[in-house]
Amino acid sequence: MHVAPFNIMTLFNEFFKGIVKENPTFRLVLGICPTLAVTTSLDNGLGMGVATTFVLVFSNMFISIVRNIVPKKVRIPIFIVIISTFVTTVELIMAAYVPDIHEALGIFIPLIVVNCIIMGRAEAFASKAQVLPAVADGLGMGIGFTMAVSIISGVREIIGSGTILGYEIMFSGYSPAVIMILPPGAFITMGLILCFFKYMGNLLGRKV
Amino acid sequence: MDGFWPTFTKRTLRPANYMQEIAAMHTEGIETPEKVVLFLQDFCQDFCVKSNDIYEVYVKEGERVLTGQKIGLLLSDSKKLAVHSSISGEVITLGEALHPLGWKAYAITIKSDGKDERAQLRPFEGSGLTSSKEDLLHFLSDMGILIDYGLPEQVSTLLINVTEFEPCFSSKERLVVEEQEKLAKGLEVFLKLFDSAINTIFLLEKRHQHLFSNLRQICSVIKNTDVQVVRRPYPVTLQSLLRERITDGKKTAMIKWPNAVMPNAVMPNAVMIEPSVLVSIYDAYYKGEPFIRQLISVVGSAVKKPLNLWIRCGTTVDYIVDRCGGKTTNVKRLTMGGPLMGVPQHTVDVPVLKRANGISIDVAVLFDDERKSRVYKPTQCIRCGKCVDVCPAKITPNAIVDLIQDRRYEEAIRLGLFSCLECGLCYYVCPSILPLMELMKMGKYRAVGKHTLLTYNYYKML
Amino acid sequence: MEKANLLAIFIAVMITNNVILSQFLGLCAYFGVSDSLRSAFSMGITVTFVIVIASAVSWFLDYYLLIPYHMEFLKTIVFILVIATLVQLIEMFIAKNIPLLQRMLGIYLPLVTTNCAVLGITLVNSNEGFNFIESLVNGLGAGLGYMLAICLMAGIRGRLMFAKVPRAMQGMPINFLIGAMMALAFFGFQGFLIK
Amino acid sequence: MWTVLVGTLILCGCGIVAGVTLVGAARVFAVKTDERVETIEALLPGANCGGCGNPSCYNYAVKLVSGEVEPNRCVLSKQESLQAIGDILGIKVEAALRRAASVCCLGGMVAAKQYEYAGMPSCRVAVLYTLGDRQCQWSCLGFGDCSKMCKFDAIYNKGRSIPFIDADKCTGCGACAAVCPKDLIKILPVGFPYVVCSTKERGKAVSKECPIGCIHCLKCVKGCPEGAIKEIGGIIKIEYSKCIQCYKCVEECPRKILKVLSTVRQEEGATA
Amino acid sequence: MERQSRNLLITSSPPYIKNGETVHCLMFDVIISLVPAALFSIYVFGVRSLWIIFISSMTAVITEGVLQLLFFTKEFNYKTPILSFIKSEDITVTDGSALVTGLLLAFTLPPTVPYWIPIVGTVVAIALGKLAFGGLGYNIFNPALLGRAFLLAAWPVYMTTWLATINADVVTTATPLSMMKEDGQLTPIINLIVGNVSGSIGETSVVALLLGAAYLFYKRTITWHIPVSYIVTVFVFSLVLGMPAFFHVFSGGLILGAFYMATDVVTSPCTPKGRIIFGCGAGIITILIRKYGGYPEGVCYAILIMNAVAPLIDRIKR
Repeated sequence: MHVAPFNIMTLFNEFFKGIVKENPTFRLVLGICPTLAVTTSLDNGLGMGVATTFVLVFSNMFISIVRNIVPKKVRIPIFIVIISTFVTTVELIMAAYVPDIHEALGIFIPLIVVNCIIMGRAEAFASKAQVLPAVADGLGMGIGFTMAVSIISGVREIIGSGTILGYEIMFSGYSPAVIMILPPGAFITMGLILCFFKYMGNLLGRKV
Repeated sequence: MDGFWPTFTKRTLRPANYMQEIAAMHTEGIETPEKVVLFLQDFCQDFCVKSNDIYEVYVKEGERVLTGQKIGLLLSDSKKLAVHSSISGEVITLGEALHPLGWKAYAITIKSDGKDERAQLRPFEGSGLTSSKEDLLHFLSDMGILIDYGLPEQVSTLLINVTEFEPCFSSKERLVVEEQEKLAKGLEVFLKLFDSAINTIFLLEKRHQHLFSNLRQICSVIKNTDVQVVRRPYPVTLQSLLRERITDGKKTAMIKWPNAVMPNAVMPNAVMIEPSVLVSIYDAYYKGEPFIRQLISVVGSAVKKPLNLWIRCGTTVDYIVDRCGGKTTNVKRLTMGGPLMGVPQHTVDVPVLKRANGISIDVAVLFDDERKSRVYKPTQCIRCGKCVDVCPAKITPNAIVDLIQDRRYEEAIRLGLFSCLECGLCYYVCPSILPLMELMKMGKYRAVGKHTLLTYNYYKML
Repeated sequence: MEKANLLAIFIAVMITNNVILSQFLGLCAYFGVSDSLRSAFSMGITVTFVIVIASAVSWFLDYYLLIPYHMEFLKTIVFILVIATLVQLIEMFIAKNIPLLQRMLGIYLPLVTTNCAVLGITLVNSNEGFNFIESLVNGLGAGLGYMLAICLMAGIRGRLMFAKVPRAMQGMPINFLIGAMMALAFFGFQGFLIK
Repeated sequence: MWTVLVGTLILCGCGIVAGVTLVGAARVFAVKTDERVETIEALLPGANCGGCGNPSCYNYAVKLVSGEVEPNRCVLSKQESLQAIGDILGIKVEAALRRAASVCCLGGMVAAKQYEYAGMPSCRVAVLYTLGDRQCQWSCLGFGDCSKMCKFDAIYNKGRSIPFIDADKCTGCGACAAVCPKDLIKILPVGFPYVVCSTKERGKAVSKECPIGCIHCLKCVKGCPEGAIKEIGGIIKIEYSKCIQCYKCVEECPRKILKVLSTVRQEEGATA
Repeated sequence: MERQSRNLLITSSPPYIKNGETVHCLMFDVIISLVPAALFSIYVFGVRSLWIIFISSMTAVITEGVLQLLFFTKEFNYKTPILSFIKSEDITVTDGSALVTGLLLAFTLPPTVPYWIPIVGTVVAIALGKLAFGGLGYNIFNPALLGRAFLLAAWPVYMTTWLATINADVVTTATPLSMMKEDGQLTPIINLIVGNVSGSIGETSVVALLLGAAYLFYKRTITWHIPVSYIVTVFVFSLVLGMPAFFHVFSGGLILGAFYMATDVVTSPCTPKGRIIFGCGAGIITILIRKYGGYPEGVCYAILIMNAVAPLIDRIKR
């Protein structure tokens, strides 16, 4: 089984690959439910991203720690329990300190449990790697996810309500396209951004 | 830019009877051609191109033959069919020649001596055969007329297809008008093949109402016979489909039955024949004349005037072109069998397709010049469903073609690929100009197995 | 009154606030499994089945265990445990007793574990304070809405198989656009039955 | 304190109940499955190319486990993964010859026409009419049905031409060969000579149809020191088990019809 | 080598005759049939509606042309765009389908919208609704209706401000359907038929629309299945639910939708039975939305939903 050797360069690699090369949202298209559901405004998106990153880092860490004592057959239930513990923690923290974001995200905070990114990283990486790489991976993936969510929510907020983080930024007389903060807008934004990434990928791939 | 700007004319879903003038044309006989090519490996146009491998030759190169002399025998599993010389003259070559259906096949080429001397005629009466079914069948196949479904025991209905599917032919119409007597007597003989009294139905198109009285007269002579006026003409390929159901149960498992094709007429055990077969049967039974002549229609823009012609079997096309006042160099497209379902030819040296089988097609020859043989460029399907509306077999050509292009033949068969009659109407109406019928044909070969086409091919490339 | 309320819940969760098109639950499987009508239908049935059972079981746990002891913050963990166990159980049961169904649903059952629709609906049931019958109806409506959306998607993707979709649009981007358009079409039901 | 205790109790209770139920259920509903299939499937490339004769990699893995087929049937796998599969199955794996597709037609659009084809630009359709518009029955029709099949971009047409095969990218999966209506594409071992013409005619009959076709002079047959080349039924066949790669036949051929199948891109032939 | 002295015949697939109908014909037939309704709207709502129709159709054609040039031509040369536009075989903007989409979209807009609304709507309709799927023949949803649904969701205020007809005294008013929904006020049937009511540009006059539809039936561009089953279902179902049936048939965009939108060949089922199911489904959804939904008008959404169902109908009923 592949075990990443302890090396500062590999750590950086694990960290950065999640941001660009294997960006969980744009490249692997994982965990789309929260990505689409909560990105009606940038602060919601950021909140979701930070919460997911927190869960990712800690669950990766713990799973990596317990990876050798967990029997193979029951690993998934145990991973889920570990993840949901951290999710509950995050939920309680958010309810205490940022209640309005907690309110806005609604059931999508507990639903971080079933976010494919976290389960996927736990299964594909953390259960096979040492603690530090696993943390680096979780952090990278989390930041990649946060970036993706911020981009989507930024676009949706600018077009859909003409604001960014609540400040008016569009020219006067701009009438916001309400559809962008409604469900179809989420699908359209995501589809077009994915299309853009794929188009750029094709373009770059052809040159190389 | 034809078809670019809209015109206010109404678009038809079926080709109108273009070239009306040929309908009034009386049939003409053709004098003996200089040479005829008679195949000993014959094919019938069917779902697949089939050939018989075994044949017997009764003549040698350089030998002199008489008109109507038996010169060979075609054999396949259980069927045999005699081939007769259609002119008198000298056998010049024995060997491969190009068959109108595209392959090279073993043929006898006879050069005419211009005398047209007849061999002895052998009508049924004097042949010493008993009047049993087997003997009659044997007699007919010896005369070059093949009843392809053998001894039709299960057949309960006989359909005689007087409808003209191809838009520009009128040979059947002329046959009914001019040879009414022969039709009636030929039918009488044909019915002797069946054990019990069976129903005979003449299928007549609405636009051919004027033939109704002629057919009624035939009906008054023969029992259990009726004329039915139908809305749509039936393509000749429906015959093969019906025959397939009688003779080969296994193969028909692949065919989704076009139950809506003929609302009243399709019974489980119906077979269909062309009226011209009855005329040939009359000639053979009463006069003893073997199958050596056939009626064809010649139309097209490269021909000076359209004609209905009686020709000798095996006449080559270039002779007919000359006879109809055309120039072979003007011919840009040659089709054997009409503008909807014909077989494209790539040279004018081929003989006219022989209508030897009881089920085969009525032949017409279509010449086009450069102007008429323009090719449209296909665009993509817009799913207008016009092909579905016109399809006589009630299948969905657009969906099937999609599946074929995706190589999902199983699903295509489930949607009724094999009940496609290859009538060409889908292409006729398609606004996207997709060659639907061509693709269906390709799909049939590929669905049966990649090498079907090649194994039926004379060259046997495998 | 009671019946009208149930109908309103059912219609709301099935069509007006369709679980996929408006609540964004269970999108991974929605895009992943909708490539053929057969598998989409199987997935729809599986999800419906699991959601209904999970709604029932989680309602009992919620009502008799968590609420009396004020342990609502443990909802997430308990519910996901229940769902994971349930899916495993169903899978084993089907594998043993109904092999035909197993062949049809086999690969989709594990997918249901991580399907947010199941957990989402149980959480909604609990948050909204639905009673037992309401929970069941909510679960059934959600499952059927899921099935509706995924079957429509499968039909559309079956047709798209023959389309010349531009290269950059192929795969996920076009799926998202179809999702957008279906969501747009389902907008027509907004305010449905609400008087 | 009370909260922590109750919470822990509830969680443990749930966990224990769930665990016990699952263990019990696993006992009751035990069904035997072979784990090796999954492991082997993970080792296979997962391209589902069909090169091994199975519809998908999964089916191939099932057959491997049941011992019906040899592991070296997979043309895409690297040697290491083949070895790993062999280790799992406990059998020894021999290296497979690297194979690539090659079009066995040299003339193509150079061959004389017999009619103007104006139908659908697809080989499979064009072949319905007298096996295509060329006089030579064994000529490539060049509409590129095969290149549309390739999953690896290894085969492509330039307009209407004989397809070019990039043997580097070619995996020898045979998708192109399956679609060719004339069977002109063959999957042959790389580094061996092969005959780039499929005609069964000989001598003048060939020259009339195609100026560069094989005229069956049989110099290659005579020139082969191992007797690996034979003419069977009008086709020149090379027995690759006997071939020692001396390339004498390639030198002997007066029309340069025998070529060596190399991993270098085949040079571009004549186009229409 | 190729030029031989022998006369080479041309060989292609057997049907050698065609009824001469092409995609251009179908599309231009639709355009011709839309002319009476367009003229009527210009007469009733003034030049403004002419401008909206013009902007919308021009944007549609330009969008389709530019996008096809950029993304659909195989060898696009940036230096000579016009040359590659003419030379390319992949550009099908001349088939008139974009024009139809633009026209139909304009027909569904209120005459009061600002001029940028049709531009945005048409770009969305053509780019997302049609070209993203690969162009004409592959789109799943009717592009024009998609554009309208997008606009209605994005800018509901602009999309629901209506202009009164020239005969009325007031400038802005409500459509018959919203008057019905909000106040229960019935508009006289004769006004609905002639078109003396407020509404979208092209949907008001039943007479003008039926005139165009008659032309389409004469040319066999559309079949009877969808319009008849749609309208009959709306009539019967509204009677069943106790609503004024004639009012519902003639009001709103039902006639426009039934004859021009639902019959869009690409997005409707291609078998007769399937078309009838399609029409019935659309009719039921229309009435359900009008009776129970939040919107006064349901034709647009009903057809869009049935568009999504059409592939399934095709799968089952072929």
